[in-house]
Amino acid sequence: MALLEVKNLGISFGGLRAVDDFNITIEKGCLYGLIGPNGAGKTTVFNMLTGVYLPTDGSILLDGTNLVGKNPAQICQSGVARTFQNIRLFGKMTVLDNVKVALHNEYNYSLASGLLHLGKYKKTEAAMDQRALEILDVFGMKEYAGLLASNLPYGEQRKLEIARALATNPKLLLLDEPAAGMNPNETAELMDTIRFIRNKFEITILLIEHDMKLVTGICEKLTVLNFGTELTTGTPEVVLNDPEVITAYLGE
Amino acid sequence: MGILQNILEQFINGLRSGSIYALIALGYTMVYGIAKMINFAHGDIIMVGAYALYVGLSILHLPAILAILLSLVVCTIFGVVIERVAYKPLRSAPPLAVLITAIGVSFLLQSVSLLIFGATPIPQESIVKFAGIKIGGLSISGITVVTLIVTTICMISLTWFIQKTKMGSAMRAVAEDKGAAELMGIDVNKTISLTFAIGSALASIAGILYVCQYQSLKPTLGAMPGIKAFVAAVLGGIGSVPGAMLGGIILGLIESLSKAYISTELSDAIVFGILVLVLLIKPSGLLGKIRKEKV
Amino acid sequence: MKKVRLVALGLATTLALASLAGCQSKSETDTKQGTDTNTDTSTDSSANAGGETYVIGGIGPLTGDAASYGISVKQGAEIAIKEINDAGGVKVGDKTLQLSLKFEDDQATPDKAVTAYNSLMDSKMDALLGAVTSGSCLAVANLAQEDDILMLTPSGSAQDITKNTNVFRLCFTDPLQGETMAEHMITDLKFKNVAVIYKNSDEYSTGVYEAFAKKVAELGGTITTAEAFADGEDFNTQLTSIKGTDAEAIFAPIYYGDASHIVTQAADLSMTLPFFGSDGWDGILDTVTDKATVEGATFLSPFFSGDKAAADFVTKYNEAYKATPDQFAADGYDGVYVIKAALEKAASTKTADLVKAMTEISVDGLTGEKISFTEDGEPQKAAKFIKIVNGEYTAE
Amino acid sequence: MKNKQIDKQLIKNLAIIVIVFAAIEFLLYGDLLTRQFRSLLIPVCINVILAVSLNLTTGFLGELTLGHAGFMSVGAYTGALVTMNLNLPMIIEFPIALIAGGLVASLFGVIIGVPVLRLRGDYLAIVTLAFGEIIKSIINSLKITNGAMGLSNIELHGNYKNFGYVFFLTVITIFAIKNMVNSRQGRAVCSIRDNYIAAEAVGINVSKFKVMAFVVAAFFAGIAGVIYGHNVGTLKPTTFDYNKSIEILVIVVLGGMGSIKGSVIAAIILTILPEMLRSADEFRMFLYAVVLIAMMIFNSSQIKQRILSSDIFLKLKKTKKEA
Repeated sequence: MALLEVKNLGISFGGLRAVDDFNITIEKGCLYGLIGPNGAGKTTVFNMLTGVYLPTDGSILLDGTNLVGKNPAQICQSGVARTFQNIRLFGKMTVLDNVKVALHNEYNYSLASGLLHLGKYKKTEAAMDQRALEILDVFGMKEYAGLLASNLPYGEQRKLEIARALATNPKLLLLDEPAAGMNPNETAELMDTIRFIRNKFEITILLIEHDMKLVTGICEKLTVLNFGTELTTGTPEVVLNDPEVITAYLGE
Repeated sequence: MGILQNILEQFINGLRSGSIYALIALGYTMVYGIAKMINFAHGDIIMVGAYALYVGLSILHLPAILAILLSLVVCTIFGVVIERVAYKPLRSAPPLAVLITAIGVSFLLQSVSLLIFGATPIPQESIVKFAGIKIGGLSISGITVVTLIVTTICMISLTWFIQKTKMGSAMRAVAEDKGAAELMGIDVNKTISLTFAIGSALASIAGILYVCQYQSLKPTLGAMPGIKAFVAAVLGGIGSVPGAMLGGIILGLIESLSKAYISTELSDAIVFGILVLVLLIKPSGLLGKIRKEKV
Repeated sequence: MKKVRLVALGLATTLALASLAGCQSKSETDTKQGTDTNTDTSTDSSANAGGETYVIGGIGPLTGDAASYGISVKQGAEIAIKEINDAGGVKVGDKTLQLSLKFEDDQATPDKAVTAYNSLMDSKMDALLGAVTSGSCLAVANLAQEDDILMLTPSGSAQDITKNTNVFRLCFTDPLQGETMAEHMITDLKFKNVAVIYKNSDEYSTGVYEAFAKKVAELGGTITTAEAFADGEDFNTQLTSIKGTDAEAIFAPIYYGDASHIVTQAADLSMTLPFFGSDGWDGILDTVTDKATVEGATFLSPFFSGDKAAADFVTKYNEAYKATPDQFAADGYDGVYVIKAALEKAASTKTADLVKAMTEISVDGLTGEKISFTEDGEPQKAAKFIKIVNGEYTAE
Repeated sequence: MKNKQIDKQLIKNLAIIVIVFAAIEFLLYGDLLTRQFRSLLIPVCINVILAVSLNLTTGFLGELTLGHAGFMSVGAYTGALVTMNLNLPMIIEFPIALIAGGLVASLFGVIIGVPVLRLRGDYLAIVTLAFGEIIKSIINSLKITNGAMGLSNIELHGNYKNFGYVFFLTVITIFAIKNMVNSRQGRAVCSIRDNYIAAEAVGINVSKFKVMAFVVAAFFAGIAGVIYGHNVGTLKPTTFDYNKSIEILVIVVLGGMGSIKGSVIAAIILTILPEMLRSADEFRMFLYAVVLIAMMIFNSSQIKQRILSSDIFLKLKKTKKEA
């Protein structure tokens, strides 16, 4: 069974049909790319998948359970995590705390022990610290743990966002333009990391990206979106040689 | 006297206080809309305007028109100077820091006026000599009519100024994005000064009409109307000029009608309760635009 | 870095304050040393009262919305102190004392009144003339008892203030005013239906109103409507509501600031009902723009600035402060003279003697002739009805 | 290793607390304090509690709150009514009053939590202001609170004679809020402040933690109210108007949003400062206003300086590296 099954997904803003009849099926463990020209509605799809927008019609099934109508926090708890196109870190918190916020639902203790630092507090916090540092280590960011997130360099901020998303222990990870603003070296490094986390954490990844080198380098399957509708779906070689796709990108 | 007439009279009472709230709310909303700060000292600029009128009329014995001019000029200067000295150094500071500074300015103005004029209320005759209109058994006092007209004129010309003039579009640009406006060659400092100048001039008009309506002055006179007008501006949708007018009038009406027909003791609770309800149903006020954050 | 600076600033402030406070009390004691012939070693105030000056403390609002009341009391008291000192001081037993006034601001809030009181204790206060407002009086009354200090409130009118034996008051209580006015309106003037406007956020106004309402009902009258207000200057709604009833008169137990708005707006609404007020109305002629609007209004007041007896005080007050004194000023003035009389009668500065003397004295003051006090701390003096006739206060 | 560090910090903090407490008790029992100072001890503690708790909603949750005095008044009245009606020894009835005051205030925290879910920023600020005014207006017209005349003769369980007790409560409050900020609940609250969309996206139930912040803050404000009532001995509704809320907000902002240490220091300074200015009489308010404005401007210019110095710092670092 596919991990994610999206059927006939559509949304209208006022009279404008932003996304229409969008279908996508992602198998477990797949590294899937969602591409398309600017304004095609890629981020809108992400927003519907994560509950930021409520779709006007269609269904989203994750492992067989419907996600439509759940709020973002609930969707995250059912196993979908994401990063943002415009980075959204908790800027006034440390790098470590950014990750620990994402561990919130996995490690629990009551408000009373939070206020008094008694009971399960010490043990749980220690476990959280350890887990968070483990995740940071994957991204080679362990040394930054004590820094404020807003003081990180740009590339590190993008990586932290991915680390934070991973910390929620997702089945499906949505990456919104992970390589935006990175130089070729950084992008190459990022590609390795993405592949690595897919294997290490056994997750499925759906990403939006404009950098074709990254897309062709790591994606196993692609869907192209244009003017809110699906243009084509297939392997990178097939899709990128499709004349319709080339027209959509380059214009008539 | 019939019940209907009583209701109508209470309605007019509501218009009377509501139109003053509306006028003050205009200034609030204008400064908020453009400089993005809640100018808590706005109510005290009204007080400055009221005292300036009093000085002009009763101490310098100026003719009414010159006293009005004096009040306008004094308030405008106060507005600009306060902005330059107290708010400008904080332009990059968090909004709350500016808010607290505004509260400091409010204390400052009150205490200075207390030092100069004392705490005892000073009586000041109205300069509106218009007797009012009578429709059947109903009478609407002159000052109510004048206040309503002046408020409407202010609202219309303010809307016109912001929408149609070059300075107005500069203001809108600054409101949208200070950085971008600067890159487009707009002098942000000048524009914000102008905003404060206009906002304070509006406060001065409110102060003048306030004196004419209530005929007495004290250093804290601006505090309560200031808060009420702030509520009115939020009710109408802060940042919206017609919203401020609407919010002010509605606030006045609710206040008057709830005092008259529900309970004078609980009228404050009712007014604020309705405000909370309106915001729950329409979180950005009656005419405010919802700004949803782009994800 | 910043935090360190903040801490340093905090420490510096604290130190500066401590040294200030230290200096103050030191110099205070210096002036008193040597002249202290009293052998009483108890820690109460009388221990250092044998010196040259007798410190009267005052507490009242000097800033904030109620500032004018506190300022009036302070200024009235200052005039009395000057008169007494110029005349050579107060003869207590075989000593002659100079009086001095130390007046602290409480912004009419109880918590500030407590710190004001303690600050006065640091200044070696011997007797307290205050507080001006009821809430503050209630907050300091127990402290004054603990410290064994004579407390005389010039204007705190809430019933409970005087329950301690060392506390006296110069003004009428709220209930007394309400009852007196009810009798005057229903029994003397034969009104049947009256309307009330009162300030429900104010303990004084509410206190007078409640007693008034009770008495009116007892006397067979009707209160057509009781309109409350909490704040603000707009009374049109309340007045319009009153207009809709068959009230023959309006009773407004409030202060003159609010009252001036009410009478002005009533005139605007072409209302001709006669107004009746409590002692807070004194001073209203100076705060209305058109004296015709208050014509015929009657209020209760112990003080009448038009009295011959007051002429000298009014002139002095006018010279010093460029204003006509109101009842609060007269209360402050009388308060000082009452304390002086008690000191002379007791021939001692011990609080127990003073408290005893308080019930034995009789003072001819501005707020009443032959003012005396009961053991409960209440004043015995005649109330005056003041009516505004031809734009002047007239004693009825 | 990290745990050891935390423990060290804890021991240091405890040491500071014990020293401060011992010093004040010494001054108090040695009769070395002036009366004015003595009467300021409790107000300082009350303001510290208020400021630290307001910091939770304003500094850590990031929502401007103008109705903190409302929670305080609810606590004050509840506490006062408890001790006035229970004629038990202080040692029993005062804790009951404190808990009751805190709980009822936090109940109001839940009520105000409802609009908090839908509103943000200035709109929320005005709703909290409205909420405070509604509470004041209702207390003013209720029989049980004795309306405008208020309550008087409340037993003075919270005055300087019981300073140890109040000091203990203050320390508890500071620790509780500080602990909360360093717990999963506190991190959730801070993440909402920094970016509520991202907070939602990592599975934080934003509504729950917003309300939780208000409830916890209200609880401690309620406790501060109970102490207030039992220190002054009288209560009237007008004490808890929006000016009181602003007064607390000023402390929080001046101390630095999200800085508990700052709140404590600012609460001490701003409680003592107006009293220091007593001798200035009519000029006191004027001076207070000038000092307030100057401090705000100075604070932000210091931030500027810090950015400047950090630039130099960076350059220095760079040159070092190059060398």
